[in-house]
Amino acid sequence: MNIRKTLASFLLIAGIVCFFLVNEPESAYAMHIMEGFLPPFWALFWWVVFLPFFILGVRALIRITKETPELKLMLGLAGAFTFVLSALKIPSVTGSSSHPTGTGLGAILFGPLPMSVLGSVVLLFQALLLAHGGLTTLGANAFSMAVAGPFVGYAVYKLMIKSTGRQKLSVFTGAALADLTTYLVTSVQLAVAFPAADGGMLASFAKFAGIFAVTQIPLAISEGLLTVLVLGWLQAY
Amino acid sequence: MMLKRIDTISYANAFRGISPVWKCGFAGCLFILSYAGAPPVQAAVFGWMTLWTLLYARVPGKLYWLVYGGSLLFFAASLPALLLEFGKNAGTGVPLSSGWIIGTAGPWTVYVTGESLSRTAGLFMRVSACLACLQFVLFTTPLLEILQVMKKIRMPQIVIELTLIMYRFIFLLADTAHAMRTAQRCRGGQNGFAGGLRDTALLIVHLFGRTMQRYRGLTYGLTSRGFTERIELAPYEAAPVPPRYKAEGVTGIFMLTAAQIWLKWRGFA
Amino acid sequence: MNPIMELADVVYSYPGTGKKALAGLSLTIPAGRKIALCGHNGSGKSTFFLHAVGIHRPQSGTVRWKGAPVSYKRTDLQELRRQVGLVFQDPEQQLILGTPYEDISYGLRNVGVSEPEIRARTEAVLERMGLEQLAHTPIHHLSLGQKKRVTLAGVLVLEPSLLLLDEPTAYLDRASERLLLDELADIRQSGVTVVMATHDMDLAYTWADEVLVMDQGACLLQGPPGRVFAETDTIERIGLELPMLLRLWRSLPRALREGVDPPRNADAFGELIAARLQAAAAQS
Amino acid sequence: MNPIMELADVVYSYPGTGKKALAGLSLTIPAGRKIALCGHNGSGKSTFFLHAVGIHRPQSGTVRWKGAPVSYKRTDLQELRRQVGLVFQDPEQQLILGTPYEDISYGLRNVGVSEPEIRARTEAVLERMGLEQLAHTPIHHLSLGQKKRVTLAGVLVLEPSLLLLDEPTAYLDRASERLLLDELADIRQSGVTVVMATHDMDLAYTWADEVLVMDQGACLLQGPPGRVFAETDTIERIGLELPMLLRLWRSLPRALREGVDPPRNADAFGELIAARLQAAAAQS
Repeated sequence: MNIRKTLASFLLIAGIVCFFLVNEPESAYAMHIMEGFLPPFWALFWWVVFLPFFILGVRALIRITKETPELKLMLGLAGAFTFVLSALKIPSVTGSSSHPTGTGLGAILFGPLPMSVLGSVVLLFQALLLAHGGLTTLGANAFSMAVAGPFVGYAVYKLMIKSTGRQKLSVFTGAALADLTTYLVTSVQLAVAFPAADGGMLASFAKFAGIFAVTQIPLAISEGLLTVLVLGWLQAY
Repeated sequence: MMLKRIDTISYANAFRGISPVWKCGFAGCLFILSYAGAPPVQAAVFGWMTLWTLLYARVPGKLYWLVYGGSLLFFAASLPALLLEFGKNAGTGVPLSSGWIIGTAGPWTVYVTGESLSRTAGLFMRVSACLACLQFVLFTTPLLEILQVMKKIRMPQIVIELTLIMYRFIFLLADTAHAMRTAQRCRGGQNGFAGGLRDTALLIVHLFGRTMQRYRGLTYGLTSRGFTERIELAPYEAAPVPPRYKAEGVTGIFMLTAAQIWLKWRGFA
Repeated sequence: MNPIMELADVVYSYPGTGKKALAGLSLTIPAGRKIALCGHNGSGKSTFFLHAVGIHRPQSGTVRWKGAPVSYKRTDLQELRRQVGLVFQDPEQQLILGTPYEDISYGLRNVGVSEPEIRARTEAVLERMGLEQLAHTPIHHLSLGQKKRVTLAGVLVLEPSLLLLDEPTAYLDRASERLLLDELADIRQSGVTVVMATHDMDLAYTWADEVLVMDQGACLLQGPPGRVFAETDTIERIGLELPMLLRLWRSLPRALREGVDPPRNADAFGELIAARLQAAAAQS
Repeated sequence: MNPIMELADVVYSYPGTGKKALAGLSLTIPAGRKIALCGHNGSGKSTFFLHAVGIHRPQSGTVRWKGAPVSYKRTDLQELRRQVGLVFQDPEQQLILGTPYEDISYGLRNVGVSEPEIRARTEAVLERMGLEQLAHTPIHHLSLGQKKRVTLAGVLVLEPSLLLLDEPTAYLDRASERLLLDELADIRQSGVTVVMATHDMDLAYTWADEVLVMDQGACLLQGPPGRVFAETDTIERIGLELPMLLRLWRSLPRALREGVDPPRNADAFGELIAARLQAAAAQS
């Protein structure tokens, strides 16, 4: 029985590796927690944690669009821009390529609260138009990508620019940390949901972070550099 | 582009005409069953939903399995973390009652327990069942009709409006980005790490400029059409669900629920 | 000839630019005609259109609509925009909802028409424009020609009395162009005044009752095509070209052309020459 | 007539679509000529261009460049793209840097030319195209015609031996169109093969040495303009229009046309008719 199970797992891994090789995954977004992955309690828990930010964001948007209704069009286009941004391929220091999260750039351009709404709609689109991430896990993904990432990125950026005054360095750190925070939070979400038999949540966090956050460091660096280039040119524009 | 392929199918499947509220409600019930059910029930949900999508809605199988496989990448990536346990090689505390040692590294023993194996197998079943439900919605319901469902469940108006505008423009902006990237490649760009990073940054800047240009244009365009404050959706019109599907849906959900209760009662789950 | 819209000495420059987009533009749009508006990119055609629907407000000078100066009060503007339909060059700029059916009903919903009437009028206009088949296809699946027809339908459903078209045939292939022109011919039947901004001198020459030539924010020439294109010097000085038909006509021996108006389409051209030849043969 | 590029039975469909964008396309681009590529939107013209620069790879069939099949190795592709210059229809797609000077040097920098040479070549091409005055003007301040010239300059600076132009005159006003065509004439002097995809049958008829007609991913007709446009049935079946000059010529009385090749421009048209009339007068 157990041997059959092991065999089954290995077959599954082999199958997925083959899938990887045959279909060049045009989207290595594999980084959002997939549909059905979180146990019911945690799926619900992260929805509850995410909702207050969402509601605050919606209220902020209603306030600013009441005064100038045209801003709705701007925000909608900004959201579409963010979606397309997250679908671009960027080269990584390690030679492979991946997708930017765009949360750092978005937070610096549009502010963190609007980003929590725009980011969650982007995630909804990724779930409903691409099957990246999922509906039950949308709360968890939105918390890591649309709340934690933008807020940390924005705070770091603001703090650094106040203390050092160096624009480029602040942008780089903000964007790279926004990206990294997103994946650290994802790792925490997975760790608390799947504690290790040996060492509990901490050990589990080490394992998940090893897969989802440490591998992300080169990409976070790429995204930081990219954001610096983009903002530099935008200001010159 | 995957985005366009899925979007196109969502408008061109045999279930296009069926009420989106019914489809989403149906998928919702099965989501709950996938979460609450035991592995046999989850397997049944997976098989049944796949049947609906592939056979009844006539979604191309190749695309269906491609999306399914693509989503499983996340599961595959987490397998090491789910299965492997690391224990300090003290020689005493390693609970090997139901596991195998894979190897040792320094003071660490790497092993797999039967418990984590069955947990992972269970997770695989749940993930598959849930994915089948998601894919049913994804392939059979156009996003514009999902908006009607969102309106029904009282999503704030602003979110619906933003979703609407975003959906209207993602294809346009994605095409623009793709075209710019092609032009860069034609001119020898997108070469190496530094070049790739620079060209992508240029592309983003340009795309941002184009987006803001679109914003100005759209403001004029909509103002000339009398845009005031709200962008109203057309009122929802329910299309009837063919009785044959209604019957199968309701019967199936009852049978699966009954099976789950029976399994629970017999102590299997 | 009662004018439906008149501009007198309108001056306008876009914020942040020194250059005047409109430099004392005066022109008259006679009611019930087909008017072609010719000029280069940047000659002020689009800026004029944005004044006509009250999106821009003249910095000096006046815009008159059906005899009265345009009022820029909110409700009056809403009414003006219902009566003056503007179709932009780029359909993406104007389409907002997901499908032709929804998008066409958008304008009606802004005006506050009742739902049953919205439905009836939308369906009628879809049928008239031959778009029924596409009514529920998402807009991003349509071709450019189809999108242009949807924007036109979205404006027509409001039953405007003045229709402004900015380069309606730009980027269209001939088949789509002909389809669009046929639809415009139908619209004209119902008495709507149509103004079309275009680069295509051949089109302006054969299609219009009246041609307006703009350059550098002012109107240089206005009149029937024959008279406007007779002003060869002005046309060439501002770098516009004469219609091909007219150039060919001019290349004919003078004797052949004397005493007749130049033909306005290919068939008339052939017939005219045949007639002149017979006449010449009979004389000699 | 040695071909610079040949396609044999090329089949290509975009991923996820059932329809074939190229359905067994076979054609030959003879070196050193001016070739017009005609066809509707969606007839496969742009897809062919993307094959010519190796962005798309045929699913079956072959593309040959200067006699040898195209190699899809990275370095070989870089070299192919230096020799085959593609100018897109929409300059916004192609212009990526802030000023004409920077944008034109972009391609050279990718090829790895030394900085002093980049500067010299960029300045030379700017002068040649009459863009020196605009060299450091931000691109978004340029007019469409100017932008098109910048994209052309950015491709020419690499000294390609084959130049592909996708609808170069679309939406240009006549003055800018003439400027662009004059520049193309200069380029042709230096022996570059030029292929122009266009909707404008009048342009194809007067400009090209050779006309290719594409429909539904295949090449239906290829030959000198006179011969291609003589195939009236095929041209009309696929919904293209005959050039205006030819339509007018055909509308003339048969006696007048007999025994001569149709004229290829307005002046020739006039002269021909004058000559025929004199001949007729002398006879009678």
